Amino acid sequence: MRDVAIIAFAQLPSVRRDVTREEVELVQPVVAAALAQAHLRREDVGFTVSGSCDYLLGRPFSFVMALDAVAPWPPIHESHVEMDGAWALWEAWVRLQAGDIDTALIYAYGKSSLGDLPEVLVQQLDPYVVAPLGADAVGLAALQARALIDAGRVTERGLAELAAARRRQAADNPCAQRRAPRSADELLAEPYQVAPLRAHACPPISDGACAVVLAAGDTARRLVSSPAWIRGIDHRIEPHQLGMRDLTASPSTRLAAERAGALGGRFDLAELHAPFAHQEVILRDALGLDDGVAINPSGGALSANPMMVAGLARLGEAATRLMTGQGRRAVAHATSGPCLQHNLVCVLERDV
Amino acid sequence: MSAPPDERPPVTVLQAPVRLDYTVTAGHHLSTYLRALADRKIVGGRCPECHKVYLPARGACPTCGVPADAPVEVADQGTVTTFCVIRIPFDAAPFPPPYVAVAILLDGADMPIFHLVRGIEPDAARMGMRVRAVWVPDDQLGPTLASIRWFEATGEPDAPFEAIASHL
Amino acid sequence: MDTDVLSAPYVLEYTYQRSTGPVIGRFLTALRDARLEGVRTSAGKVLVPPLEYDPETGEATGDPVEVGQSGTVTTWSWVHAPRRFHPLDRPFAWALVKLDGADTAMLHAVDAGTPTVMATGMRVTARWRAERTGSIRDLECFVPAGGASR
Amino acid sequence: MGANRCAIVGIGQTHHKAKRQDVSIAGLVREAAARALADAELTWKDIDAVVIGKAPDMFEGVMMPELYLADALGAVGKPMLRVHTAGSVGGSTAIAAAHLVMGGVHQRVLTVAFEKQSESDAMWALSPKIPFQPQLTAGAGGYFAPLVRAYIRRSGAPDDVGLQVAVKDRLHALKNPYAHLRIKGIDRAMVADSPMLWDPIRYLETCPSSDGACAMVMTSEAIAAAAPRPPAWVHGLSTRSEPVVFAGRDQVNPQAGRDCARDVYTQAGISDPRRDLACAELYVPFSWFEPMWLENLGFAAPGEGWKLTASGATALGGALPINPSGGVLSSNPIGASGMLRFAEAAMQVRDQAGEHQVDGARRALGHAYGGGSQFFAMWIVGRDRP
Repeated sequence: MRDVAIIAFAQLPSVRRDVTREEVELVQPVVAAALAQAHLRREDVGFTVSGSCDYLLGRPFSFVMALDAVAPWPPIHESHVEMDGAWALWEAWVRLQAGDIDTALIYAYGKSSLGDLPEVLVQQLDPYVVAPLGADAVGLAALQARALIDAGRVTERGLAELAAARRRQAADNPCAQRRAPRSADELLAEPYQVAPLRAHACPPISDGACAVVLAAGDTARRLVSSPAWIRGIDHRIEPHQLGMRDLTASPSTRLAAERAGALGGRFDLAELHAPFAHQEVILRDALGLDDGVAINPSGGALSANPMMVAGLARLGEAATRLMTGQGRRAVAHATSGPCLQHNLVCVLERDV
Repeated sequence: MSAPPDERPPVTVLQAPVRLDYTVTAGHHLSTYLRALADRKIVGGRCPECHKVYLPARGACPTCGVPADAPVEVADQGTVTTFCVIRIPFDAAPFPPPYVAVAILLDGADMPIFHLVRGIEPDAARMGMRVRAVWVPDDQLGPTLASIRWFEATGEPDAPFEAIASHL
Repeated sequence: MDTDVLSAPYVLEYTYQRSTGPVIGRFLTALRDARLEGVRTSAGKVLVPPLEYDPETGEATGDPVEVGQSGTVTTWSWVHAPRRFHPLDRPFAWALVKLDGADTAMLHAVDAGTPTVMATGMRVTARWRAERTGSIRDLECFVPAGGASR
Repeated sequence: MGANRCAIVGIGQTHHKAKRQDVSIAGLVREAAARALADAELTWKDIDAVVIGKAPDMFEGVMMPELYLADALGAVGKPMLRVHTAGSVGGSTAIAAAHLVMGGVHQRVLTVAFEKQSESDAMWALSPKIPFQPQLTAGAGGYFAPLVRAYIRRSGAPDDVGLQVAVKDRLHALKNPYAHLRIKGIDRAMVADSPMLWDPIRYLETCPSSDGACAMVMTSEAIAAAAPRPPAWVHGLSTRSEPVVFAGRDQVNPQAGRDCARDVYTQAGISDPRRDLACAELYVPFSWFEPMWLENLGFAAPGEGWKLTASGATALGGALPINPSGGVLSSNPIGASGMLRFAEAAMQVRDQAGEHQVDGARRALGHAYGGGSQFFAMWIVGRDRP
């Protein structure tokens, strides 16, 4: 495989509701900032690809107007996935493997505040026998949390302690949304959203955007001093119906990790896209991460969860930490679908 | 507990009602444009790099990538660049067909807006036709493009094709 | 909130006409008859609800299999404040229920009154609507076996 | 182009109809995918990755349907990607899949594109009433009719060229058993007498609304060596996008289309597309777009596209058959329409097109566009290994 690296990452601070900015205005500043970090002019980008979802905004073709943020003139080589931006990054990484272009720009945006996100996410489910039940994402995640508790792998207090730790880490991340420190005891005093999940074990609803620049080989070395090299990247999907899966495990994460070369190695840090606290436990186990790995130093998706952005942001957060010398090797993960149906794993490394 | 089998034909179609409630926001630039319409003004934004005037102002100039939002008021009259006569009934249609939907390059703007022309026979619509806005009465003005009821012919001579050729 | 910014409600509303295909159609027809059916895969597993294609092999699934009206809760969650589109308008449980004779679990609601009644491994049984149209909601919910039925 | 060659070894499509009420969404995509696998003589287990495309999710009311369709496409345990680039998506999806092979990432890739428009109503799904967004047009026709008028004005074309395309593509469709519209006795008078919808576009000059799917299996050169039938080889492929509106934008002859065509011609070593290509499948949803795209793609000089159409050269049997399958005017499952163009081009060079085969076709162009004539995806496929 050709050497490809993340060389820039920019994101907006996630907020519960951003009313002043339309999609294009969410994207324009992060694209401008990422290109500036990469020392690239927009006309020098070889391939552009974005991730977003019409249903968050309730209208078709929402990605069309957002494209203005990259000023695609003269016309650009471009694609769009109706997925989290992490999969847009995968498409870009694949595109760079062909060898004829050296740089790619990836951006993602999500404005969950316009609709009622739990209701919107019902539309993701099997349209014949599940969506008509109105099974919302928190209710389904709570089934998974219960299964994990029943299996003795986590407790409600454990989830609160995990959430409290993420808040402490998020305090250092100006883009995180939940930054106020809370003790586990305070968090345990919250009422249930859907038992056994309290608010702290569920993600916030966020508006946000982020952008990443990839570059290959010598181009990456020329543009920035410490590229975060993608040593492996892979993703795998599982059956859709929850009743056909072992909800306490993530075999697709495990398989993607194996293909990406993430099993058995040493990592300094991990950015795991675990919107629900218990999912972090499942992912940590699937990836075989031990206590020596700093998990979600950014605060993770429990601290900010802009839909279609949060997965790409995990890759960007991990890369940024390597590029700024906070570690040499990282694993980043993104998820899609109910209860971790579809998982992407990326191994990042900086030159010593 | 089982009921006796049904005499109805087997199920082949599932009615699946969906209702999602959103609160749509217009964003800063679109809101500014719409609020100006309530004052019978058409206000766009100029790009600091290419100097083109967009209606409404843009968070990103589509060709330059920087905000195109230096406020500029443009005229409420302009030139029809192209049009189509809609002869098909349509749920969101403002009038029974036929009616004329036009792209209008307002004087002072660099990209057309879409609206309707009334007061002419559909067959009399022309590219290059000069038109002006017909505003609703003061008490019906609001932050919406509907503050302009439609456009009507000014009676001026048509603009030459060259004037609109680069806006098609 | 920026008061300069206009906002307005917007409702995205539509009734989709979903052609079901033979496998899902047969399941919905059985529900209308207050029966629960699954399908058998080539490996002999019974999938409930039925899938047209076996996730394990990608192959088309086989014959329909009627399964029991009762089953075992494999996991559950408790909804304190039902939403407008939920199956029940009072607090209830979401549960994955492995019906007797099935190899996979089905998602539905359990009308248990209080979460203290709920437990993984508990037995539940189907409660049907009187008016049935051929929908997963013809099965109103499950109830704890031997009690709590209205 | 990539370091690795990409071969199309399996092609499948559904019978396209206004309402495929006999199948679920899964059943529809499955039908095309199973045919593509059968053509390649491969099984679900042989596939390494799945790339799926479709237009807006609101057509079917299923958000991110790849999640629900993973089971039906044998994708469990595999990578799955969902592409959406408006009307060009079928082409963009095939290109994303081809890059998986060309980048050496996977060896056997299944790509599928679909739309099941009968689940809802295209007019509703494309033009919901959204606050602050003016609704003065009526669906896609209301958007594109002014562009057609501008083309007629600019080129001086006689106003019956659109009729000619509408008849020609429907005559081609009569040779294609999968086509949705197969209008017996179609002729110029029938089109001319059909209702004017979005003047100057008549009813029979527009595409239908269809349920349908298309699928292809693409493999590396090593795998293609064992393929049961001759593959189509990718000789060139690319995309170009430009903004939907900007001051001075030429929407009739968009630069993105011209640039994309130039890119694929360069990759394929083509200097004169009219001479070097046996036929082309162009995304023509309204009849007048044939002459418009002939100019945009360099088959004719600006202002001359209608002359090529009027000469009869673009009919089967002519010098440059355009849309031998019957095109989008005869079948339009929106999300699949672009992939159908790509697949038909591949069928032609595989000598697989049956009654609508162009004799001896060695190289063909597949073309798709979307949005406000702003997203373009194209490939050139050939009988010979590049």
